[in-house]
Amino acid sequence: MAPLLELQDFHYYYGNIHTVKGINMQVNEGEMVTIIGANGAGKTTTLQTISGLTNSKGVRGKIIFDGKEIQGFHGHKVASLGLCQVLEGRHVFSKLTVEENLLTGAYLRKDTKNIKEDLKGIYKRFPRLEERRTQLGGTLSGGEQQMLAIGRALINKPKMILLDEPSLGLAPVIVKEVFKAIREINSEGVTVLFVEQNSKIALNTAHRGYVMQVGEVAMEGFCKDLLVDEEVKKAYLGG
Amino acid sequence: MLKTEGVTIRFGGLVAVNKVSIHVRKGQITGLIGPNGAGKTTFFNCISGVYTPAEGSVIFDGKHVEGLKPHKINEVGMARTYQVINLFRQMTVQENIMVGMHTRLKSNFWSDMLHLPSERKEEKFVREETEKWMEFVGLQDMANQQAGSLSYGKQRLLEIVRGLASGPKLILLDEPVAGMNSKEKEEFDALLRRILDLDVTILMIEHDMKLVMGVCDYVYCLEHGTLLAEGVPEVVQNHPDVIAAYLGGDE
Amino acid sequence: ACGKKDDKPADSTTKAAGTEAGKTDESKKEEGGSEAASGETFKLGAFLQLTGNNSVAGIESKNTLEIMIDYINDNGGFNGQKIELVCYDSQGSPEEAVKIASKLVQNDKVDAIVGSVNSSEILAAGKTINDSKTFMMGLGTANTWMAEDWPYVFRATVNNANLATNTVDMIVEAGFKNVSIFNGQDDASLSTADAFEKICGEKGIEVLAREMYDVGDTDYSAQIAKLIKGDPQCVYMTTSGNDIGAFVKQLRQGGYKGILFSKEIMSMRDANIAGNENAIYTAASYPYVIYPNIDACDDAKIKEVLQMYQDVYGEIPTTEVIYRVYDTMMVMWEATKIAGSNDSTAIKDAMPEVSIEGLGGPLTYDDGTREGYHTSKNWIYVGDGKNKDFTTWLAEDYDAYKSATGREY
Amino acid sequence: MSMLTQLIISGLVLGSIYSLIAMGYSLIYKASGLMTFVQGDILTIGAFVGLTFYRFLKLPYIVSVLLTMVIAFGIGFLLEKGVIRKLLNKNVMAIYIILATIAISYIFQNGAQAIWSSKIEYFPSIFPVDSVTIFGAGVQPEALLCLGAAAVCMVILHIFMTKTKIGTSMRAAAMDPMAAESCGINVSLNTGITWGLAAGIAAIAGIFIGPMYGVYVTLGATIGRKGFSSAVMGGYGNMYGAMVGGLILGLSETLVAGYISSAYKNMFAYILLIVFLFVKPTGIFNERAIQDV
Amino acid sequence: MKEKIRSNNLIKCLIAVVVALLVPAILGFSEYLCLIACFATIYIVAVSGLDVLFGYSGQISMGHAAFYAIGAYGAGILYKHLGVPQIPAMLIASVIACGIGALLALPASKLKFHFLSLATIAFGEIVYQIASHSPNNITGNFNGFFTDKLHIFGLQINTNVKFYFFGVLCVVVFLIIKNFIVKSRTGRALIAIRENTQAAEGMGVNVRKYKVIAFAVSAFFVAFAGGMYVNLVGYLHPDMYQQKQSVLFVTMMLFGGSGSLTGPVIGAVAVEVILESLRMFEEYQMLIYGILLLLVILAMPGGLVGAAKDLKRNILRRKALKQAGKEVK
Ligand SMILES: Nc1ncnc2c1ncn2[C@@H]1O[C@H](COP(=O)(O)OP(=O)(O)OP(=O)(O)O)[C@@H](O)[C@H]1O
Ligand SMILES: Nc1ncnc2c1ncn2[C@@H]1O[C@H](COP(=O)(O)OP(=O)(O)OP(=O)(O)O)[C@@H](O)[C@H]1O
Ligand SMILES: [Mg+2]
Ligand SMILES: [Mg+2]
Repeated sequence: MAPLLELQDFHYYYGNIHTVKGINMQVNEGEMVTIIGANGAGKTTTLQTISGLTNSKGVRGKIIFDGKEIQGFHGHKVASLGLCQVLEGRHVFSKLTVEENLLTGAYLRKDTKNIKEDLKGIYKRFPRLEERRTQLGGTLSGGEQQMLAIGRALINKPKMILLDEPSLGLAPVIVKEVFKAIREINSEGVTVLFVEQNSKIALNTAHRGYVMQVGEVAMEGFCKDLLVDEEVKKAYLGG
Repeated sequence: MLKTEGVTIRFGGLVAVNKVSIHVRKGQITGLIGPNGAGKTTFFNCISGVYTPAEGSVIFDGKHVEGLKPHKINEVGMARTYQVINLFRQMTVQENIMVGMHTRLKSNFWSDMLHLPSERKEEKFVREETEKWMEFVGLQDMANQQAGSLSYGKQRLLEIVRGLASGPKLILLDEPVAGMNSKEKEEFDALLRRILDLDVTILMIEHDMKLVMGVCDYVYCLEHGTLLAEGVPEVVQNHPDVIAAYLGGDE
Repeated sequence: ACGKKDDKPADSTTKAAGTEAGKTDESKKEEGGSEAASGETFKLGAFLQLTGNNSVAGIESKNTLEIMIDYINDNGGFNGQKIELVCYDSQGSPEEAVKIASKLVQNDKVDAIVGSVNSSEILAAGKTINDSKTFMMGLGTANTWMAEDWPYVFRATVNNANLATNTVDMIVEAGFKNVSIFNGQDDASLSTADAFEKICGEKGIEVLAREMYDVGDTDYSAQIAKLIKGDPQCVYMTTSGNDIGAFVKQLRQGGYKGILFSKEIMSMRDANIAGNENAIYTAASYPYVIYPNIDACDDAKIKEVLQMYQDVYGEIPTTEVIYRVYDTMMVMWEATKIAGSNDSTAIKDAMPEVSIEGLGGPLTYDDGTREGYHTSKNWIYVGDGKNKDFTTWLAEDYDAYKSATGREY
Repeated sequence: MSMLTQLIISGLVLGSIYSLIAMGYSLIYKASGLMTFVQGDILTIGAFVGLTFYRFLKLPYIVSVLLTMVIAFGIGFLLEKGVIRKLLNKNVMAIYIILATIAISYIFQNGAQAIWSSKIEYFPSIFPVDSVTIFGAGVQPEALLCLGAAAVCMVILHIFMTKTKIGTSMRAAAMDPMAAESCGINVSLNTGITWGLAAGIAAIAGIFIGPMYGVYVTLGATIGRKGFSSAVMGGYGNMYGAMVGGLILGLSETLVAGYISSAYKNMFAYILLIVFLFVKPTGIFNERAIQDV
Repeated sequence: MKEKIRSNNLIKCLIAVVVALLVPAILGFSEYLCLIACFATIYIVAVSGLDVLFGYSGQISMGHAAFYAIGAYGAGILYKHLGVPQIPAMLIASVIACGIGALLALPASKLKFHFLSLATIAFGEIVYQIASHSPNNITGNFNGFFTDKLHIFGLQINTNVKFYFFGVLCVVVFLIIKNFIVKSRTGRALIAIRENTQAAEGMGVNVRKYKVIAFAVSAFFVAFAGGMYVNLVGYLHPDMYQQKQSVLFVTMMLFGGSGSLTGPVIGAVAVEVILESLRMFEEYQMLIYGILLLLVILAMPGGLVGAAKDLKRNILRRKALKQAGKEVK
């Protein structure tokens, strides 16, 4: 089976800074894959470039999604292909209510009638959001914002969802909840690629993992193998 | 060293912090934990002068400091870092630390404008001092890089050392290891101890329980703006309310 | 629309030269032309506001200057020297005027300067020009800059303060006892209104109200409400640029039917903005008037000048600056002839002897004021772009006006 | 008729013109967080284009209005695409965008002069009567058109921005362009439309006031600035605020001129604005905090 | 190493000053070209002042023509009506402007970008209105205000060439002052405020105080430039202090590049020269200027100095790309 998302010899430059230095990566349909790695390894850059959110001038190499080359596409174009991203640091619309935030996520959908249904589905998954549906996004707590950001991506019924550090700044109990949600989403057939600093939880959640180091893929493999790898243990799992 | 008594902060109808009293002892690391939206950052903002408490008092070194402007708070000996990194992105690493030393310097506008000898002497001192701080966290090779171009972890370090450069007695750290990986967190552990060695007391918000349990001498847990539990780490960790509200059950 | 110089037919100026005005000057040309037939040119500098709020006057001035220069060059130039125009846009800014004056005098080394229509620019530039002993003729009508002690600066346009006196005489002639004043705040409008108010005091005309507006204002209803509150027998207005039409329109809408006296002549274009009916009964003292088209012009000489302009630019100008520029150039020409030299000081010294017939009456400089016009005519706008002699109108139509409006004084 | 009625009515009319311009500013701010200096000049261009269709090409009035709006929309849209978006993509300081709009304002003003000349042009009225009487005060029918248009625009724009999907997405794009893009919103197209709409409204104002004041190249310069002040007074970004701000400014101008002094009316207008900024910077409608420290 | 850089800079500065002093000779002592050079010195002082405000403390002003007016009218009136000698009159007027700037900044420094720019526009309009409707006609209102040419200690500065040397002196003094201010504790505080107000406050910077200082300093610079103007031209008119003038200051600053010593200098000179050389286009001058300005903004956001930096960076990037290309192969 062809991979749903594939990066071929992918580079990224911020001006003259070479941040991603030729990586190859595949995510198969229905899979859940994680990228781990130190700060500044280029994980966010990679995800955002896939989604078309970085300046397309710096992109080299190929990004293939669903059989289409999408490098250099605008973000909204990528989103319309069914590839949605939950941004690092949540990025909820601070002056829109929770419900408006979610509806904005459904911007691309033409089937207005079914949106109501799906909204209910989101609320069922995150009851907290339903309680706060008229509250402004900016006044939610960090965990609630993360849920909102995930919900906003899900309502677009994507084929694949990218998450950038979903556990950032969340209380342990919420981290657990969020990862439970991610697993559920994946089990419902959505392909997932996520970046995570908390390597332990990441490797325990995903099927396969990539380890990035200063712009390059240092290692890849099934999570159960990575979890026991000595080097990974030493560098990312903390003894 | 730092004591708050019944601090309350309201945003409109919302009570973000409700009658919180804590006590930070000199030479210790005190931790502040709690679920998202519990009011930890708001409480920090209140101590550091961003907000004025609606009720209650903040006592630092025996003096009431509630209601003082943030820059005054810095002058009395408290420095802080932010949950979202708040560096002067276009300034170099060195200049960031120099700004950190602002309150320790005596030169005023006139001596600056006229470039008086006293000001020149002080500038020299500033430069030497800055070197020292950069070495303290290992940033000396990046002295002339723009702060915004540093990696996330380095930015965190710079933010902390910028706070330290003002010569505080107490430093407030808001989620200092958020976004760091396990190895970096371990290194950070050591840094905290070196800060203590400088005679700087630490009050820290953190979600990483491993770090909190490892380094903190005393922990407070907030929930919905009220104090849920306090005590040495082990006590708080095993507190049933804290487990329910914050840590979650084991899987 | 203003840069039509290029597509000017080659023979247009020759045609103009063949007209009567050209012929009458033919004889004089012979005398001066024989003397200095060198290949050198006479550099005429000009600074005019060509962009911005009041630029139409500047642009039409420039157009007329070009026509007049062609005309004079075809008729021998200044003492045999061809005139060459160096013109810059002063943008209505005194600072630009200072720079341009310096550029003209020191860089371009012009032989004489024709100045701006805007008095503020002349005030700014005048000292530099006068100090450099360059002969200059201003195109503005304010009394302010001529009050400076600048012996090299002359003009062949009217002096608004004198016109204000004439206007008060018109008011007396019509039998009015009181007036309200509405003025703009550029220096020409302001100083004219000041002069008018003073003369009213002297002649026993009561000023009931005085209101003002700023450049850029479009709504005058508050001022109008105050102006007509005491129901003045007439209103005097000193507006500048494009503002007269909108003001008259709003004034009439406010219900005022009295006679309006103006610093400026009402043109067809302004009357259109005001609404033709509204513009009627606008009176002014001015040496000449503006015509809606050439056929409407009943003054042979002016007709010829307008014809020259139309031949080149396809339409007649909308402002009376064409007359100002024509008179200015004619006076300069005459002065160079009398001086027999194109040296600024010589021209200056020859000025008192200049005495020619301008488009609006005799132009003489023998009284030491450096002013050319000492007389004016009185007009009233009667619709369709026509202005009528005020005294005639008083005799023929005043009664009809009174019974139509019920305003008897 | 008392002088007060007259002043109030003319103040409202003047205010409604300011309001129309103010709404354009607010719209742009709300949808892209930017500030522009070209609204006034687009008003001028709108008046000239309308004049060209109506008087020179002799098209029916309605057709002229619609064509002008379409052209103005195009100008606004292209402006965003060709200049603003280019600069935003380069991550320039906000001030450079303002400066760019100033440069465009030079180009429009001087370009209009190059095309239509600096003469004042007469814009024939579409109404058979010159003036209608309300409460004893004479008002030009075009003025009522302005007032009506302002009210209609206000309601439509407010509903558009707060109740429709596109409106919400525009606001979202202004808050966080990257997140909006990731939601599939074509941020660039959206802001282009906003600038187009703002230009369209300004052009309408131009066509409506043409018959009242005549058309000339600096027609919009002062009105543009006053319109901006109005937007701020009402609460920058709020459509009702733009309307109310405009009316307040219009009324205070006429009342000051009527009861205090016409020499100082503009000074009063600006003092009022400064006082507003210092005392109640969020505007009458409390549109988001605009204080820095 | 550092000492070497410093002495290098010093040499560069000295060369710049020497070149500046040679300008009249280069221009062939043309009074007209020297007049333009004089205006350039005036604008350098003013724009450098504005740069302290915007380039360093990050506050925008679209109304600095107001301080220009205060400096010009103040110096003129003090000299003409009160008999204060010209140079002290300039200084006193600048101090007055400085005070007014500080008073304005007290409330204004709270405002965010767009609103600050609007408040300053309004302030500019108010000063313009006062200059044109002054009590007792003290400014001459729309009829303008005349004064004499500059004379210092009996030395007549009555030609543009002479004034130019005075102008260069002023530029040198003001640039040195500016340099001292921005390269000190005060300067760092200002930059910190520009970069991140919240963090600056947290680091003990009294944001309000420094914002006010920046405002006052810039008002002083600009007002002094106004004083230079009145003594150069000898004539004032309110129309010189409209918003157009403020915009010109901002344009010059941004054209050169803000937040640096050289940016405003280059910007002031470049814009002055461009405007002057477009003069031959007569009524199309401003149209061409507008187009040119727009093109420059589009091509080099960051001004000339920024563009130079970008160019340097681009060359580096090319190199990096080439290297990367090799590596891939
Ligand atoms: N806008 C930018 N301009 C210049 N360099 C940038 C920019 N954004 C990121 N970088 C640099 O690119 C490199 C990769 O950054 P990126 O954010 O992708 O890392 P990351 O792996 O996501 O790290 P983190 O775990 O901190 O989120 C870093 O060195 C960073 O400094
Ligand atoms: N300026 C404000 N206006 C209104 N509500 C606010 C404001 N600032 C914070 N809040 C609310 O106060 C509560 C406490 O927020 P705070 O940021 O202190 O939480 P926290 O404990 O730091 O959470 P986290 O761990 O996610 O950072 C939240 O519900 C938040 O929405
Ligand atoms: Mg990242
Ligand atoms: Mg927090």
